[in-house]
Amino acid sequence: MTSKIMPLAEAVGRFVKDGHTIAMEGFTHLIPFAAGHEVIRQARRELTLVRMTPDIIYDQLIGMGCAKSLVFSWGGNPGVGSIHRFRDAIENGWPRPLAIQEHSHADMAGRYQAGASGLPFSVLRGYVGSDLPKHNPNIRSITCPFTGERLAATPAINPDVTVIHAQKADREGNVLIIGIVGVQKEAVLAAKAAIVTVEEIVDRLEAPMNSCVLPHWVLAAVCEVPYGAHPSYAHGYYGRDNAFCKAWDPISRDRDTFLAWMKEHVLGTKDHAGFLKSAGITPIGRDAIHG
Amino acid sequence: MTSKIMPLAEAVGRFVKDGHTIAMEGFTHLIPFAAGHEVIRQARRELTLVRMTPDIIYDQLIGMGCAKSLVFSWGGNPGVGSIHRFRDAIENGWPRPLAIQEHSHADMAGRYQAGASGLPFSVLRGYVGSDLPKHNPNIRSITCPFTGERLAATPAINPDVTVIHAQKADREGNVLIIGIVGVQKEAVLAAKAAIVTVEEIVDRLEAPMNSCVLPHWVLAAVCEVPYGAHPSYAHGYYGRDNAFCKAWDPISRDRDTFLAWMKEHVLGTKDHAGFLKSAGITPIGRDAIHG
Amino acid sequence: MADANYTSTEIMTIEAARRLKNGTVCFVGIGMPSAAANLARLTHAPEVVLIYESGTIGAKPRVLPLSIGDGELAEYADTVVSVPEIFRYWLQGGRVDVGFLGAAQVDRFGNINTTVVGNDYAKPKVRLPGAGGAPEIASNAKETWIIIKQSKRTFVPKLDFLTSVGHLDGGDSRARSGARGAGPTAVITDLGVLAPDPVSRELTLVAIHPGITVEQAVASTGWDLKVAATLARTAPPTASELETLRDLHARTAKAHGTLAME
Amino acid sequence: MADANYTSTEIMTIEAARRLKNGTVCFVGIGMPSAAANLARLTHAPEVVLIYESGTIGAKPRVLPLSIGDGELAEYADTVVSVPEIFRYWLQGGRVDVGFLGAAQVDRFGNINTTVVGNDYAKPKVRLPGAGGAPEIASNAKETWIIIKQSKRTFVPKLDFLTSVGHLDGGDSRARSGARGAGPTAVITDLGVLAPDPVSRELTLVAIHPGITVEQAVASTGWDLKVAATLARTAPPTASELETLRDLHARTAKAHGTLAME
Repeated sequence: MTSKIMPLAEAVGRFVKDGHTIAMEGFTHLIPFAAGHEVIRQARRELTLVRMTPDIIYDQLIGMGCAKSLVFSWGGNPGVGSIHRFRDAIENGWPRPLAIQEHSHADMAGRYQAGASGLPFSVLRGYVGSDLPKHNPNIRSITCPFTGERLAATPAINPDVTVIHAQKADREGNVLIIGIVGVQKEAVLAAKAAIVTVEEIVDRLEAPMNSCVLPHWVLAAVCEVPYGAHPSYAHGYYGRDNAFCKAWDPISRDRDTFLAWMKEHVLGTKDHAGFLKSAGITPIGRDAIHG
Repeated sequence: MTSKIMPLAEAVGRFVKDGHTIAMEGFTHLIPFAAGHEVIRQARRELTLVRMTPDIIYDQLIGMGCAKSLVFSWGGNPGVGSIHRFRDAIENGWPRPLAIQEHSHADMAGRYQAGASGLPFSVLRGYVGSDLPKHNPNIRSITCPFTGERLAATPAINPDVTVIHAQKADREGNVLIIGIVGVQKEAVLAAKAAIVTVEEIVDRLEAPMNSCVLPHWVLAAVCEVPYGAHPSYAHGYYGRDNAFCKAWDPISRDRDTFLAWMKEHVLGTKDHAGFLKSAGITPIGRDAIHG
Repeated sequence: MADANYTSTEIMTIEAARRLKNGTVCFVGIGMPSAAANLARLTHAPEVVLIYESGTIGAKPRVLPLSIGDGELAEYADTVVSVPEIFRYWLQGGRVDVGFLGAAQVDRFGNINTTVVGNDYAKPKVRLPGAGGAPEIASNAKETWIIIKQSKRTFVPKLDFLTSVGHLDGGDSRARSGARGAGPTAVITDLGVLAPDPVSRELTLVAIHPGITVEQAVASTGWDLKVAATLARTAPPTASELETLRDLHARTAKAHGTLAME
Repeated sequence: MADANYTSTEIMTIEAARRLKNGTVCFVGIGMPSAAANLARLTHAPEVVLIYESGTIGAKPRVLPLSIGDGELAEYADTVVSVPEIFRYWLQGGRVDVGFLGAAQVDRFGNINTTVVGNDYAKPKVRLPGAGGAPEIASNAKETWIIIKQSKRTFVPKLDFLTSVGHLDGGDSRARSGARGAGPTAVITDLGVLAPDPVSRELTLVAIHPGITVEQAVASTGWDLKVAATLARTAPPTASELETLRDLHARTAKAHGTLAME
């Protein structure tokens, strides 16, 4: 079998195409920042971006004009405030109008589950009394054939490509995720192709028996990208860079400041190591933290 | 808070009532044999028994007349052959007629999931072309509100009591399951009350972060019953007693032999330790096996 | 603030914490709900069960999480499950006693807006973060509590957007809607506590914090606020409550101020 | 058996094993499918991915499991997931290349009965174990293989009960039914191999094992068996195949004969 292990630039180049539906997942933990930057570097356009919690990386993708639409359930910079490029796109259509399809977390999680499960739709007890269904034609209802109850139904999500970050992979490309696992397994299994960036590639995965493992044969590409989740965190490797998250707020408030920062640190560098160096980021190493 | 830790006889006495719907789960691993014996000892009647894989313990419950009906997807003595009391009940109505509601594994698993999820029904791509829906009015169909596809729909399972066996609990009653976890978490969370027998109660659970843990507050009772899964196995504690499973075949073929065996070893003993001694069973201790 | 010994945020957090009983299963929103829930755990309710939507069950963070998915939550949890599981098996499965929420706006029936400010959804004046877990917390927990600073900006006569259901249009409209649970049973603010009228379900001021007047509460409400016939007065923070809360915030600031694992 | 050097079960198992390609994802039934799949893994297909319905993914048992959920399967798996997950995400999710099944009865279109013998479901002559995972394996795997000893008792003109779908009524009836995947592409027996006719989908004898005659196969079939124009002859077991299979069975017997962890 050909190896799934390849450089990130190659993975994005091969699998992420203009017009694709792309999900980058990671629930505050293990957010695939390095991969998002690579999509920006390779100037993908007309993307439909899917993510439960669009935060800084989606702010950057939106602000750089990669996205035509966004499917989400909560958009913000956790613990800090708004994401300004997201707001500017919705409120003012800059740099281009952004169509939104808005759900709740429970529903987004269920939609990924349906996608992973080969089902066309998901059922939930949700949205009771909420205005969200009025603005989202994908939130419909379904009647239980046994009790007659009406429940919400929404379509499965099956991204063209799902991108996640994980702690480690072995040399075959089997991936282990530890800690807050979010919706990553579902997002990967729902996708037509999945790219996983990892902190390190190891000889033996040493996965506990019932842990979250993604076998290599469900993945399209596995890329070793240390600190690839910065400024989010990788449990057991490094903590979240709260200072960066706070510093992002003023950078992203102003269009020109934002563009200058992205040009210098993302477009102006060739990979994640270059980005970290350019942006003056020194993540806390694994020795300094517990995990 | 009052402790959930109590003797098995007390747990069965308090929570398992005549006429209840009872699920005892464990997918070849961790089958709650000791608890099943206690239900037989306490002579519960008119039970609706639910289990994906009715095997020897359900053979015993059925043969002893505890059950009026059975909801299942595969009935047999794994690696050995038929379960004869189950067959005798279905084929000949002995000791009493047994109504059956028959599903597939995928469906039973989904029905428990719906029960655990607070949903009234489960959806699956199942039973295509099969005769099972003709004989089970609980297998219906539902139409996807997005694609128009027809899929199978079945009602949630919400047992009055679910009974499982696990490796260990801590003194608060938090339970850890390791290895083949089957449908146990779903069966417990779907139930109105759950009884868990465990190999041992320990000071600290030492559960890996993403392992299968059932917190004490979702359980009704936790009972320390060493070798409570015999003749099935408990990963890390003892292996399956294949000799017993093979020996069960001739014991259970004949009604009188079966009754005599049950009277001597189950009805004639007061607890699981007594049963093991009476039946001459010496499970392989944890030192003798890996895992 | 009448008493210089504590802030309005502190009394709000402390009063919310006091209401959490030991052993209660609480689905905790980030921010003020999380501060109150952890204060309860560190004071009178050591066995309160805290669930965060990131999948952490029985979380016992040493410092307050900055995000809903901080490593701190996982590190000291009884177990960590997936996000689909937390919503399906634990919230929708009916395992949550109290859903503890923040809000940008509430109306007189405890309905919540966290979506947009301005009445054109497609072209909002302010785009808020959105629903997150709240719509299903609000409709599946056995009851919900809302913690919010009270002002005419937050306590509005009509929501710009109904994100998460409270008592809907009042009366029995919530029950008829198919929502489960009792809905908002308490709204804890920096001025006092509101609870729904047993019949109309309109939020009624039932307690005020020390040094706060009814007039202040009325003036900080965007509708004609009803006041209970017998109004309770919140007990001032005890020295121990204040010390525990401040220690927690100090530890939190120290941890989050650095790049260390929070 | 024409050749005393191996049994009919051995050639059946070996011929089934040969068909499994390296890297194929195989959802494995217990018994003969498991023996064949593990033989493939121990010979030409070390990277075949074996999934058992007990939730073990990438199982690499050292001895054959006696049950579908032996500890052996978990111990040497890439990962162990729940039973709901294995059916939802992995089988129904479309991740399985080959569903490898046993059967009590098959008909000329590869439909399977594992439910009852006798045509009264409510009062069966013989109550069989039932469906297990087979109905959804048969309708969700990219293709299915059936391994079964061939006789008039097992190869029946009409099933007493259709448990798991094959090519249904032949022709395009399977495709129209909503079943996914190609259905049964091979039925491996102790006499030879059958494959569906490309148009009618009727099972056709395409290969016979060494020493077996077409007449034997016809005589062991409960319908008028079609025979391919060019009939292949199965290659006899190699010494290495036989030795590997027998070693596996010997290890298995040794392990299962004791009370040790199998």
